[in-house]
Amino acid sequence: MAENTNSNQADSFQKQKNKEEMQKQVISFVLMIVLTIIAFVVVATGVMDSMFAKFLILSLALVQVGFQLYYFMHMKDKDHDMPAAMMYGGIWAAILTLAALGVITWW
Amino acid sequence: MKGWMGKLRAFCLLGLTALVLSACGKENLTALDPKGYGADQSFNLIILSTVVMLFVLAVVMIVYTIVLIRYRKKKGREDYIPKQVEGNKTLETIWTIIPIILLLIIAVPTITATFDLADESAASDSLNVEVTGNQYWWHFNYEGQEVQTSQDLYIPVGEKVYLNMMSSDVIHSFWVPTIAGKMDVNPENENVMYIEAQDEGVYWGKCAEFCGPSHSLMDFKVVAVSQEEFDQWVDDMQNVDAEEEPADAVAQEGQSLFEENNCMSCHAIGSSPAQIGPNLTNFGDRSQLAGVEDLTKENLVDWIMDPEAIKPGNKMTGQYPDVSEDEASKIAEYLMQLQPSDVTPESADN
Amino acid sequence: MSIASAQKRGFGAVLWDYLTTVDHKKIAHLYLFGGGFFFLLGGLEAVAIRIQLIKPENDFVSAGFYNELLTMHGTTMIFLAAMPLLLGLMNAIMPLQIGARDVAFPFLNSLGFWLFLFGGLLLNCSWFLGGAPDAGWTAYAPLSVTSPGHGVDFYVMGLQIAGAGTLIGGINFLVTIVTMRAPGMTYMRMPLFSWTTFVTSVLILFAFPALTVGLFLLMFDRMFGSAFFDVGLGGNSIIWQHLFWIFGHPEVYILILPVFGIFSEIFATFSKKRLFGYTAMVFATILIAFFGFMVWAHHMFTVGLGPVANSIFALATMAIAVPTGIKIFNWLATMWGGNISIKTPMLWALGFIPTFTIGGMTGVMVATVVADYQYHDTYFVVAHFHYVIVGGTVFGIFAGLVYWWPKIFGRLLHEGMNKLTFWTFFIGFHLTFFIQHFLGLMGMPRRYWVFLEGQELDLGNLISTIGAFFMTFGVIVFLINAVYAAVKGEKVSADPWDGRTLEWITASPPVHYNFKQTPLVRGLDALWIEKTEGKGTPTPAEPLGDIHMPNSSFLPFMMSLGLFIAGFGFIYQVDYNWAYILLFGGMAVMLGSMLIRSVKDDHGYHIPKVELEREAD
Amino acid sequence: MSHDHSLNPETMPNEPEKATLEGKNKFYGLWFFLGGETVLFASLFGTFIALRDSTADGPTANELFGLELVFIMTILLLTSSLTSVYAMYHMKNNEFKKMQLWLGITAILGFSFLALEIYEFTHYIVDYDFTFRSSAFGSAFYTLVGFHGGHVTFGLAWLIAIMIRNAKRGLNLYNAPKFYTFSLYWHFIDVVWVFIFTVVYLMGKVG
Ligand code: HEA
Ligand code: HEA
Ligand SMILES: [Cu+2]
Repeated sequence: MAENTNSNQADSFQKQKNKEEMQKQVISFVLMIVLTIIAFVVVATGVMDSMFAKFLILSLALVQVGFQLYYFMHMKDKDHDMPAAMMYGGIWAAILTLAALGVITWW
Repeated sequence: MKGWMGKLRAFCLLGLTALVLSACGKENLTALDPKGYGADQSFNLIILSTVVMLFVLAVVMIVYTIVLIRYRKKKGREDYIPKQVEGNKTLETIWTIIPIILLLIIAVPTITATFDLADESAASDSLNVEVTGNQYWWHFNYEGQEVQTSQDLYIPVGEKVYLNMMSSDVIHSFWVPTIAGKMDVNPENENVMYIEAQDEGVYWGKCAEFCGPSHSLMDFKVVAVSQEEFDQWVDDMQNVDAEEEPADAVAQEGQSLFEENNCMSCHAIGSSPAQIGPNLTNFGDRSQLAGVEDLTKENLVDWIMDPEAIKPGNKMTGQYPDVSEDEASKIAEYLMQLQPSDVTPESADN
Repeated sequence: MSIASAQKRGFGAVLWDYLTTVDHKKIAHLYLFGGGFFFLLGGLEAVAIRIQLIKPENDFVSAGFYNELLTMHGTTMIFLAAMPLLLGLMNAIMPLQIGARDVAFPFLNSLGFWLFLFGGLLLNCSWFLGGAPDAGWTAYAPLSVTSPGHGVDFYVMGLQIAGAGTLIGGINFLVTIVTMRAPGMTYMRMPLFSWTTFVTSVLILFAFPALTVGLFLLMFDRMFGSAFFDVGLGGNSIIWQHLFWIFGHPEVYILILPVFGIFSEIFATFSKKRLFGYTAMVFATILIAFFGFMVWAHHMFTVGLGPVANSIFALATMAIAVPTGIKIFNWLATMWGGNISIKTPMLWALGFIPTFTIGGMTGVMVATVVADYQYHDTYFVVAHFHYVIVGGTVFGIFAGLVYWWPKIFGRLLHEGMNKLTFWTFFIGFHLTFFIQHFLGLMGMPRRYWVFLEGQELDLGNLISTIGAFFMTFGVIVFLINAVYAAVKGEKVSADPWDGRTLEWITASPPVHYNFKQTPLVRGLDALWIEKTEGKGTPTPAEPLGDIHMPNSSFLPFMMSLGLFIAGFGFIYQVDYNWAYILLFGGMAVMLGSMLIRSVKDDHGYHIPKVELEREAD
Repeated sequence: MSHDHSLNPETMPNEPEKATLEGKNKFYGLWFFLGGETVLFASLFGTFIALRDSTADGPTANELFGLELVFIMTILLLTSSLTSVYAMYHMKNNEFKKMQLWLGITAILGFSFLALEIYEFTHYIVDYDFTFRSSAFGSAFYTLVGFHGGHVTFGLAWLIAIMIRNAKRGLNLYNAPKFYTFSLYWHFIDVVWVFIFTVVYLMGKVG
């Protein structure tokens, strides 16, 4: 078992598919970096009014997280319906929690 | 809206008289015999929702009884296999829709009343009292009046009084069942609620948020008096001279003992705002001692000697040197004579 | 190993077996014993509470001790009695119902149990170490932060550990249901108890993290001087209330949904009818769970959140009455036209309908904000939640125990004693709690150590206490019954109630691999279908072959023990430096065990086909 | 071991992480766990948001935070997410050595991130006297960011453990799910960080 060298290779068709997938992943990564840079630049330069800046950077974060979840973590794939369901459930509970703590703790 | 509610209430009352009468509770303590605006609002909803609920319960119980009588296993049919019914769209729709309608009947007046009781628009031209909850006593500061008092809250009858409530330690809750529902008293946010008593009298108040060992002993009173009496009371309270010496000698001794033992570092007499311990300006007029004991000299002596035995966990225990029974009795004499006004819980009760 | 050979083994061997077991059926036994033990403890605390309140200004217990009693009663009952008993029933039955040989993570399953047990023990150690927690089961800050002594610290550590166990259990059930259903067992063919197990686990998954965070904040404030709830440094105690109830309300549905499942099985079985409106029942369950997350602030109507928030939460709360009503009416419709036999499980189910309906009704009544200004924190609320928790969850646990006792232990309970338990408990229950509605409205707040003389609260409290004695009697009869069954109980066949679902095709109690061959499921009520349209038992979905089984392991016990020790370390490092030894030592035991687990491959073992053939039915 | 064959089949399936029931279970188990983690972090974020202005006369977010450091940390962590994708890519192609290499890079990036975070915290404590006990804001800040840091630490320990444990024996159906679930966990840490740098640092700067 330990000396197992596993020379068996995935077939070439699969390899090609994996490669295409990987290219998409790299593109998402580049986009994520770009979004990050935009967010930092907006804040560092202070070009925007603070309400708008907050809105913008939050939206950028959401898009970025979408990339992570759907591409890097494959939530877009067909066989991920249960994981997706549980993530949506978690996100739903998360939104409620955030709304409560953010809005109705001080009055 | 009101008229409709009123009629409904009258109707429901008929049905529920037996129920309510049989278990009404103590006057001016129970929530079932409301004598204030807020308590009225709550009571209307209690009655309305009870009636709707009794209706639902009746439906459930009728079906239940029929089922149990008709479909119990019978002799000779032990092995009967009933038809395996999957469901019935119509029926299922019916028992989805009807509850929704019933709930709406409750929901609409609920929301109306909720907004009504949260209305702060009249606050600026009403009497405002700053309420502070403390382990285990209540402090009342009449805003803009230079009147401070503890444990007994005097209000004019038939007037909206706004309470601006904060806690100095843990969370408490201000509850006078017969006049109004409760409202929490938090340490970080001020809560505003208004109360309005419809009849003169002394109403029992209780702390309703778990606040420590003596939570069950953190009672207070709301003393509702006529507007004239109230003005009189405010006047009397404003004219208290904290330095004034009592008339008889024992009480005078009591006063100096009171000062020697540093009681004033926590308590206050007059309108100064010290709030570590209750304000004692009208102590002799109080309805009760420590919120729960009869206000007698003997009880007061016991309290001064060992407050822990009466209210476990209170903040007075251990704050002053031991006093002898004799000293305690002199201090008690002094305190019992702090009776600045003729307007008292007793006078309000009659 | 068959039961017979198990009985021949010595006590030590049996003990070791249970300490290391990863078999879901044995873990179920452990949960039932652990939960049962804590139920008695919580019950004892309840009886002490009731004795204190038997007359005005009683001094049976001191104020401080009363607060400890009521806190531990609530905490113990909810976290250490009701939930573990339900998890025990789920463990025992759900894998059988979906035709699985095991759960997805047998090792984690056992870890979940030991964490619960050690968490519960840690919490209860507080009794002997300077006093139990005394800030209520809700532990509202700042009272819980300022509470002197270590009581609340034990609350924090105990619940944290037990809560981790519950979370693990929840994930385990979820994955089991997703990946291990027998062929043909589609989601919409799952028995309702399995469905409610699934939905309950979802609730556990999303609700417990909020409690975890809340407990961490409380722990940091108490043990490490942070300022989350310290108003002086800008803290805010309302955060605790939100976090607690974001967990707390889903928690009450965690307590009720499984018993909805149990009753659904019982009504169908004892009416000899298919569950009416199965699809609606499933969706109602999901809806309740969904709404369950949007209503928590109904515990906070008097906090001062403002009329808008209060109205929204009131509406959401009332909405839950609709799916719950669907369930009640579907159960009635299941019985309608049936051939009802009233054995004890059915008796509990029949007792549940009116009781829970009343509890639900008072639930809707407390949801009407302005009326709740009166009800809140009074005995009306105490009455409400005991009607749903005792009249729902506890009745359901009793029903489930009586119903599945043959499957779990292979013996029948004595029917006469069963009935005696039911009637005394049922009557005692209503005596205790019905009157409390009125006590609340007559001005009796909850968590009151004493009520005063002359407030017309005496009679009600006396009746209430007498009721509690009836309940005690019922519980004691049940205990005797359990012992009686173990010693003299009648051994039973695989299917004593003429059941409808797959657990009844396994032996009573089931062999440790559950099914020799995984059954093929052809529809809802898989067994019933075979009884009425087939050969009487499902066709196997696979040829007889080797069965893969997990190995037993002592590591879950060690990991939990490590945390248990570390818990003391956390609590006492505030006062003593030596406590760091416990803290780091305990953590080392836990992490070391984790490391061993991850480094040592554990592929399990196989039961060879020949052996299975030998163990003929 | 008798299962060697079943775990080392002639040709690796396309998704080795989900080829066995145990693998599938791990896959779902970890995903569901992440669903719960979402609520855990939401609770921490919510607490932070409620207390972000409660500085009690101590330093405020705007005074404390410097964007350069956070930017570097962000890039490190984002990149480590990509490198773990590369590792999974090689896992699917059954190229064990390359997978290990990319995992190694992931670990290095992770450690660098952690080092910077520790530096950041000491900086605040030493230079600003801003601690866990300074104010409610301080408590909330260290708790939220610290919980994330704790997750990173745990992830690194996990990664190192499975890398060493499997270094000699190569990829098989028994350990593929372990690598895969680790990568999921690691991505999730990144998801959380995206919100941290946005909500805590950037929004702290904006005010
Ligand atoms: C098993 C546990 C359980 C269950 C199932 C419920 C169910 C419900 N609960 Fe309860 N509740 C608790 C346990 C539970 N509760 C606990 C422990 C507390 C106190 C915690 C503490 O403070 O310590 C509490 C407190 C509590 C409060 C806070 C009270 C206060 O502190 O002031 C509220 C307020 O809205 C509430 C509401 C409800 C509602 C609306 C339901 C609904 O789900 C009920 C729905 C059911 C029905 C309505 C009956 C059947 C329906 C029909 C027959 C259809 C037709 C009906 C209508 C049209 C109305 N509950
Ligand atoms: C699952 C939850 C659950 C269950 C089952 C119960 C069951 C009972 N509860 Fe309790 N209760 C709560 C959850 C529960 N409760 C919660 C959450 C609170 C709020 C706490 C707080 O405010 O923080 C509360 C509060 C509470 C109060 C209010 C205290 C106060 O506010 O001051 C009261 C008072 O009557 C009470 C009574 C009872 C009674 C009589 C029972 C009975 O049904 C108990 C029946 C069981 C028995 C009677 C056991 C009998 C067994 C023995 C006596 C042992 C014999 C031993 C051997 C032979 C070894 N409970
Ligand atoms: Cu609730």
